[in-house]
Amino acid sequence: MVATLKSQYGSGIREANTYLGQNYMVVEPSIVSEVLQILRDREQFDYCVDITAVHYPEREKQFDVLWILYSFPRNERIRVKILIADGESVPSAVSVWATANWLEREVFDMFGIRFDGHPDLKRILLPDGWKGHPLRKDYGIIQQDQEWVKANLGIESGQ
Amino acid sequence: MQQAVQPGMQPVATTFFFYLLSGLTLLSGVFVIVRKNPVHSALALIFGLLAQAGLYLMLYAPFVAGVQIILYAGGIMVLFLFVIMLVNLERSQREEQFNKQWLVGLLAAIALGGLFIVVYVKGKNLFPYRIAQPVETNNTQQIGVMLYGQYMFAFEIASLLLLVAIIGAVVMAKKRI
Amino acid sequence: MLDYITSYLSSNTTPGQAGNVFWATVYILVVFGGISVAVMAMNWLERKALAHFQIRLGPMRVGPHGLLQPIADAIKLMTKEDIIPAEADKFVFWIAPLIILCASFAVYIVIPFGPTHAITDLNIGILFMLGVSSLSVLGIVMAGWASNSHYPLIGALRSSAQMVSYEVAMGMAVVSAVLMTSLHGLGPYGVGVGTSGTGTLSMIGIVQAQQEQHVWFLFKFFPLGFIAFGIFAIAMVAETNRAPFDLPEAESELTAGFHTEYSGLRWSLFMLGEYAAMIAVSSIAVTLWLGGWYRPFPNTLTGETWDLVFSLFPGLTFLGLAAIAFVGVRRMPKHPYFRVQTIGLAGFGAVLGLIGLILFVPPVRNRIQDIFWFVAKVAGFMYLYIWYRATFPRYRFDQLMKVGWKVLLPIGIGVLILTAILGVVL
Amino acid sequence: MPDRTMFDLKPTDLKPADTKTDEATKYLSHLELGEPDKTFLDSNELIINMGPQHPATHGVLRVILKLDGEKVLGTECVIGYLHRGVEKIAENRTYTMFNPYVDRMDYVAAVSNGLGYCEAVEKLLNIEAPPRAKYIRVILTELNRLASHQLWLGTHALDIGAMTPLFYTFRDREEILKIFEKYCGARLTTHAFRIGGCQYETYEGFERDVIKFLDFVPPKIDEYEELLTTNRIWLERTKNVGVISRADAIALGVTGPVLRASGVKWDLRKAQPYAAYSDFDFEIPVGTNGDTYDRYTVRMEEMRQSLRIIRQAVDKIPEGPIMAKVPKVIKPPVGEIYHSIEAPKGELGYFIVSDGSTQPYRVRVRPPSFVNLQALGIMVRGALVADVIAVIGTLDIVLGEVDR
Repeated sequence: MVATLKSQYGSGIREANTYLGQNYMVVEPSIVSEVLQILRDREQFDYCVDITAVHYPEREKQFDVLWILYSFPRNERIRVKILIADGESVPSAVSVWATANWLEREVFDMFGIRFDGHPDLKRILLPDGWKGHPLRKDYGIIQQDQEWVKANLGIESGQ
Repeated sequence: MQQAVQPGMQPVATTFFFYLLSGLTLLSGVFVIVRKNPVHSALALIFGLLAQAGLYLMLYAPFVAGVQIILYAGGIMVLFLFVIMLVNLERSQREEQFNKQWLVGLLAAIALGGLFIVVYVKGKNLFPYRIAQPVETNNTQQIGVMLYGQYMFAFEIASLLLLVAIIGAVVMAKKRI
Repeated sequence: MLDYITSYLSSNTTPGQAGNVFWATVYILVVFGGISVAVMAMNWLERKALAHFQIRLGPMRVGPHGLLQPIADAIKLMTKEDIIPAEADKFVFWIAPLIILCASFAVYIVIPFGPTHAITDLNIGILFMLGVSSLSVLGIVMAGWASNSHYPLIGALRSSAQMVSYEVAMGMAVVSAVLMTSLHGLGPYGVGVGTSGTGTLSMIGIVQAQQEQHVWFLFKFFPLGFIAFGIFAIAMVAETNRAPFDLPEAESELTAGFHTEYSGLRWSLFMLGEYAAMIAVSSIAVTLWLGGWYRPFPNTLTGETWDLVFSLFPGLTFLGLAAIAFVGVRRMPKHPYFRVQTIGLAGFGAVLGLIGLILFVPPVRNRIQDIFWFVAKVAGFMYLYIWYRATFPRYRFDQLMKVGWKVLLPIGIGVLILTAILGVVL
Repeated sequence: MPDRTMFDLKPTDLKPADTKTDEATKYLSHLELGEPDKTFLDSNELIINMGPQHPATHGVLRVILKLDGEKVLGTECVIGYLHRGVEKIAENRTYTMFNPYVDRMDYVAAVSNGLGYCEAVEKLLNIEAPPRAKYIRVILTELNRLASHQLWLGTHALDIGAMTPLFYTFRDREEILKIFEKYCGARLTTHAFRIGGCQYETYEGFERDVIKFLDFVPPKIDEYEELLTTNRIWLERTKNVGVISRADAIALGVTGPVLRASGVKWDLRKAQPYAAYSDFDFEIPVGTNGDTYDRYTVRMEEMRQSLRIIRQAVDKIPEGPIMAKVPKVIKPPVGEIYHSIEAPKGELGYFIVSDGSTQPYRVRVRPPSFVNLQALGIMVRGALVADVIAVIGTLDIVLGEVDR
């Protein structure tokens, strides 16, 4: 399966191997939407288990965005990973899997990665007016958005 | 007043009740007009109708009293209240209703009163002067027999008319025809 | 004055008929007092029975086995603050519970507890009952409107729509029962056009018709009477917003329906009205289909011995209750804290035993006979209400209307037509 | 004098405390809402706020409903009221210290959360729990699944109006919680497992209690069935309510009983067996048309299957150590893995990235309730308000897991 993809995109597929029995693929951000489309249609990965991101502040491509996919017919899992810099946006996978809607909203809420093409990209867990994206490494563990807390809850935040 | 014991009503202090009930009817009639809030006037109307049912009982017509309560107070007035509550009465539209033409109203009332008095005086013999006699047989059965016996035809037409009304209502409220 | 009072005692007609104002007021007070006590007892029974259905104990703390719980509730409701919402319509808000209360209590004027034990015997008994029960819809609509907020208004509209539609089904069932009164054959299928050829609307007349025909209307033309009774039973549950049809105060959707904004005494008026309506409607079902105040099998098991046996029933039931109370006393834990409760329960048991004994005294026994049988049958219905509440989930509003209009009404009309045909043909 | 009636309320003039309507309309603006049916007397639609503290929303979930009279045009779920930032905390705790946090997410099925996390870290460390530990883990997880389904049944039936099942289910659930309490001291958030196996040896009466429980429960489950399965009103309230087709279910990533009720025969315990599930045989109940009634029957059948598993596990439990050789300080090699188990609500996944230090670099939890709740919008469009409550109940969501 990896061979066919490699033949089609050549350098687009950076790396594809398995770690502890779980195969994953690192892909160029530019071609990620077609790869996802192909994976779903041709390779029958019809269930998008999860979309998440990891933040590596020291690298210049700061964010890893991951799609964890599973195929019912083949009972197989695969992880597609792309590396993007801060501020770059990622093509949204809502057209491919409907479940991506809330998952991408959460990644945006927590990391600030914009997904273009997403029908309604706004915060899902944190209140709308909240400033800052908590799961970034530079966001302190006890840090809170002081103004929002003062404005809406009218209390001096505990921290 | 004779103390005839018979299956129907037993007259008890009729005069007092008569004046009480007719007074109540008049009072609620006035209230219907005077009240600003439509719901209050509907309630007054209901109260008036119930008082009228009492009057029918006085005339030994229990069936008509029962029907009066069911149909008027129970059925029609509930729909009145439904309509009043659901249809959104703009505040403004309700204000102008009390245009201040007391004078014209008074004149009309006097004319109408005069007319009544004239009719009453002229046709004295038309109104039989005797206290309503308790009906011998059971009044409800009589009505039943008459309704389905002699006036069968009229009864059928009336039911047809109602059917038409029901279908009309359904068509109006039906969402997708 | 005195002979005016005693004269009534000889004439065996209802006080209303005999035009005796004094006895009529006495009866009214007795019936209304009795109903309020019955409502309190019903409240206790409902909480305990519902609890035992759900493998829990129910109120145990206030008085032995929670016997004083209804009183405690009543006091709590009296003393609670009576809030009237800000923009609410004072007059309509104040009068709504009264209308419901009057409507449900007015039905008792017509209900016959015995051949002479009814406040009056209107010859349009059933018609009056149907009319007055439709008045309580007004109360509900006004309560919803006066609370001036979304949810009560929606709740009120829903429950009034429900009551109006189930009244129609109830009317059909009642008419088919009244139709049976005009027949005069003996036994379930016997029929013969009697002298007057027309039935009666008066409740006492209906019960006597069942007596003359030696059959409860429940078993008249076997399936028909039963189906009509079934329709009435379902419609009456819906009429009082209970059990599977308690949609208006469905907590999960519209918080608490039309009496959301009420509190304290006013709210308890609603509850009083609801329970009174429940007792009223089930006593009408008993009068129409289960042979009012007659003991079971009055005609087949006649004769002196049977009369004696059946007449012992009231005394036996009260003695049975006393026995249960004493079993409770013995099983009460010996801890000093429970001493007051054991004494209370023992006293209550003694009172019940005493009543049981009194009921064995012959003169009392004959007089109490018919009232006891009537109340026993109504109590059976009350238990049914609680049973429904424990088992059935709630209907959705459109399903509720569907059952009302598309199921009960056609069957009701069908039964009516069939009864008429059978009455003429047989 | 209340001069406006309910239907003429334009969204703007609702009392602010009632609904933050401008905010609500902003929420709903993007949804492609069905147009209210144009009737002869057109009633405009109404925005109702099934607020965070509504009696039937299983915790702090706010659903904004756009209604046309009784029909639901569109819904918007506002969540996040119970967000505690578990994933952020994970990055500042060592692997073992984070273990108790995992129980607090889906507090109804805490044992399976713990199992998922411990197995994920074991996979990262490339170590294997000893067989006896695996069997104990399977027994406790299946007991927990039973308890979670019982709690679901009780509250679901209560929402639809049947009061009695709640008390039956909670009485039986009490037995399970007793066993947990005897084993690991806690009833709900048990923290029963450790990385590498189980912390405690089973207390000496453990098998006897579990067997006694296995004989005690089956007639009880029949009791629930007796009350509900053939209850006409229950059927009417659940048949083809909140239907979700097979294709929609897969597209929406719905998992667990909700997916199986739509006809997808997929259960992680069979598809990718973990923790000794391969040694037991049990069926996977599957529904046909994916409505609330099918989800009910699927979950009831799952309760019975869990009992079968526990019985086999108790019979074949091997002797031996209960804790694998785990280094004192857990420092997994650099790398990332994704491991998921079949929690009572659906597929619960852990994506752990380790950078070689004692603290995980990133822990991503894939919560089944969060994803299942997304399907609420599709299931409820065009239904009535009463059905919204039934559907929230049948999705079996726990807000602790949705908000993390």
